[in-house]
Amino acid sequence: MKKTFPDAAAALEGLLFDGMTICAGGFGLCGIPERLIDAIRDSGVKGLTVVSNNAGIDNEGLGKLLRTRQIAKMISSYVGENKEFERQYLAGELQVEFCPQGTLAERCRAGGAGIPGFYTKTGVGTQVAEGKEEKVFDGETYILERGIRADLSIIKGWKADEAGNLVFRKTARNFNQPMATAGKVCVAEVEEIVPIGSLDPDGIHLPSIYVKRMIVGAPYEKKIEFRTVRTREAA
Amino acid sequence: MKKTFPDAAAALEGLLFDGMTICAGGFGLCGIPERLIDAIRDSGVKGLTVVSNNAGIDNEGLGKLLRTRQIAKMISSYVGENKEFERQYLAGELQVEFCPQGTLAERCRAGGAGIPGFYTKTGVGTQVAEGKEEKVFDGETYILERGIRADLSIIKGWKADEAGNLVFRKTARNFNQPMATAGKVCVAEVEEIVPIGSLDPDGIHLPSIYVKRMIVGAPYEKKIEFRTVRTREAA
Amino acid sequence: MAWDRNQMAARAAKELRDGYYVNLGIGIPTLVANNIPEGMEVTLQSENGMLGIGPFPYDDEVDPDLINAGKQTISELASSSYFGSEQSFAMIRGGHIDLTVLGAMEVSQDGDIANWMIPGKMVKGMGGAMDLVAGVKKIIVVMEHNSKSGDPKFIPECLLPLTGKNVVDMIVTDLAVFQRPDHQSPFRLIELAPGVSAEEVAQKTTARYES
Amino acid sequence: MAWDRNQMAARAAKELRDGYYVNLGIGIPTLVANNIPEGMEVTLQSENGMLGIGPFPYDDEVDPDLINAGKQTISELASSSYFGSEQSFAMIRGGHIDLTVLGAMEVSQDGDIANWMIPGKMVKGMGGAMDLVAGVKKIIVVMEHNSKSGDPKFIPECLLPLTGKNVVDMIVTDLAVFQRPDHQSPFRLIELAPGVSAEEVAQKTTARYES
Repeated sequence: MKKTFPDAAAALEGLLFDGMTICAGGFGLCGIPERLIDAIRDSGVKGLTVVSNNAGIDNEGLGKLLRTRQIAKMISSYVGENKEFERQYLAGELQVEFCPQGTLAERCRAGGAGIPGFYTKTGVGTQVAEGKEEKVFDGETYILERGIRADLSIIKGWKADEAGNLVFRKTARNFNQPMATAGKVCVAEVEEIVPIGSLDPDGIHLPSIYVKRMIVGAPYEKKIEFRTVRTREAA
Repeated sequence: MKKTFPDAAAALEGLLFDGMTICAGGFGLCGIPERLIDAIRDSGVKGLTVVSNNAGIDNEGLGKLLRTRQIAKMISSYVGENKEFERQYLAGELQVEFCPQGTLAERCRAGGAGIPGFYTKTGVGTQVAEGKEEKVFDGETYILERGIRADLSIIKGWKADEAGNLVFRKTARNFNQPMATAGKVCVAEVEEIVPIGSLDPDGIHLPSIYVKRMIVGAPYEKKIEFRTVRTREAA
Repeated sequence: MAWDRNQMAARAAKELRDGYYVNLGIGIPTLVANNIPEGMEVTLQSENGMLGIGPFPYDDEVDPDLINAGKQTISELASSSYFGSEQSFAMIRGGHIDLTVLGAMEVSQDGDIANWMIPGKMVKGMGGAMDLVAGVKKIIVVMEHNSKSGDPKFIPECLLPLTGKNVVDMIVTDLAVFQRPDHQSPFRLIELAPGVSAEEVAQKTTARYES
Repeated sequence: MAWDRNQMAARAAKELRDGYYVNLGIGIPTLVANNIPEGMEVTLQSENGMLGIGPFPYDDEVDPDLINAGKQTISELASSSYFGSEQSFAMIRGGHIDLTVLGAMEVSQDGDIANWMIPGKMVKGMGGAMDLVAGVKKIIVVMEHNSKSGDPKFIPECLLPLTGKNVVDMIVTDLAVFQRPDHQSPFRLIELAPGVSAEEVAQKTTARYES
């Protein structure tokens, strides 16, 4: 069962349809599935609900799908740094469901783990709690949050072996892990596909069962949102 | 802040009291915190509620604490292969709460993750559902399971660095990961403590935040419950 | 002539598909691993935290840190991965495992299964059985058609405490195979062991099924 | 003379203890990292999935795969570890982080905090702020005592949409420090910036507090 596809369009074939829900990995522009986003843009699929911590920036990441108006709704925790997003949102052309970052991560993990709902203290007494069921455990109030399942997950990894075992690199892991589990199908793009046996079985971040299709997306020109440095003191 | 202690008794000092709840890692005799169990036995603390997938076998693992009658209640998924357990259980001296294995793992992860309750399909329509709240999500019935928090977690790892970052080896990981997060304090025993910087930051299984105290428990004489082998065909 | 244990396992193995991730129970289900068709890639999950179970190890390769859910020593494959119990059951509960093959003491005509409490014996616990039947996409039960005392095991309603309610998709016994397309439909007799007649099966079964 | 931004951060840093795991918000709270007492081990968490945040990288060490929750490039330490967002917030929600220092637009006398919706500006979202205030053991707010237009920010009741209800343990402003021992008690004025009088603080505060 070959999981490796020649390119993003091939890997997404048969998986896209109007009005579908997509879970996308990444935090800001770090660890985002760029090639798959490009292919989704090129496919012209529309009316998408996209579950992603951020919405990219203008013309980067999911910003590309906003620009083409393919996204109808975002479920996110933070959507700053994006003018086109702001315009569509203020014009009422784009629906946005704000979800606390940790609740969002847990909702996707829960969806992928067969848990349709869980209780959390996050958001109690705030707008986030409006319309949600409350329950008291040991004298403390919690709200019920729902697991999220998507039609498709798109993620970005560092290396995968040919079986689909995947590892991430540094903080590019972020939401890729929970998002991968929430989709009926997960498609991954990675920087390198290595032969089976090259990765340490104890060091796999995402076991092969979650990765149904994959492509090598390299070379990547990784974008930095805020480049902050210190200077070396003169010797 | 030194996390390394000279031995198990020292690592547990001040943490044990009668009637406390302890989460213990391990699956069967694989990846069990042997030294810490010995020290708990020697401490004489009693009336324990122990959350552990299994209850050891006669005189191995938690079987040692059963023998000394220090355990009042077990929360487990499977307790076979243990005559002393059977005797105490049938005599009504030992309370047992059976919990499906996956629900047990998730309850401990949930407790450690600040989730007091979650819904699952596991056990719906069985004895496990008795007395539990039911809820319908999208036409399917689920039951509410509670997160578990303990006074203490005891786990067994392979290697730790001096900061308390920990890695496990093969299937000895099992319940050690979720159990570690569920306790107010987690004490780990490992086979080796290595200098900071020796472990790959991308390969840490249990980040240092969870490990408050640790000891080197080596050398270990690891017990096997069912030794199964194949024979090499003659050349 | 009724199927023997290995033939029952071989029949269950016919339900495997290339690329499947599968969890096998203890007993006859374990034998399914020996019947994976040549050239088909099937990955076996062990609920104590492993994907890609290899064969039993050679004597000098036995590793106490490497066991299956039955606590037997096993080996790893080049494609194996390890993870914690919470992740293992997230996979199972989340519907990521394609197929499980399990033994049972009773299956009801509505797909209920009982396989964790043996009457008259001490309760040892359900282990991961309840999680598997609740979470895995397709549930195949492999069991003798009748108990040692001759009582039917595919029956109108389970008498023993349930492991799962309305969860079984297929039943393979030593005499026949029953299947249903979904959890709303009744089981249908779809196959007979060689030399076994539909009448014999009907006589030895109290469950209602279509034929 | 009121405290400047760095002095406010230094005051908050006095609440650090050896071995603490800490999450620092954006703005003044970030400056707390520069004020960790010599010889004290404090591990900084970044909610995008890292423990052990190092300093900003040298120019030739910048790595796009290594950023903090503010999306700034950072460096790692020998003791660092990486994990997914679900694990990161399991830590936060589960009460494993000892302390967080956050900015705020308003704090109420009952410990409510508002810091995610700026009036008249587009809503950008709460990010991880609601998770932090709900989960971390001790919540310290560092903020100017009054807004640019002179309005008190420590007030009887928040006017802006809340980030968390009854969650704040300590408030450090440019004028004073308020603290409460638990979430049932009122705040108490425990410290004044040099040259600031209790009367001045009283005058510039509408929240009820003990002094």
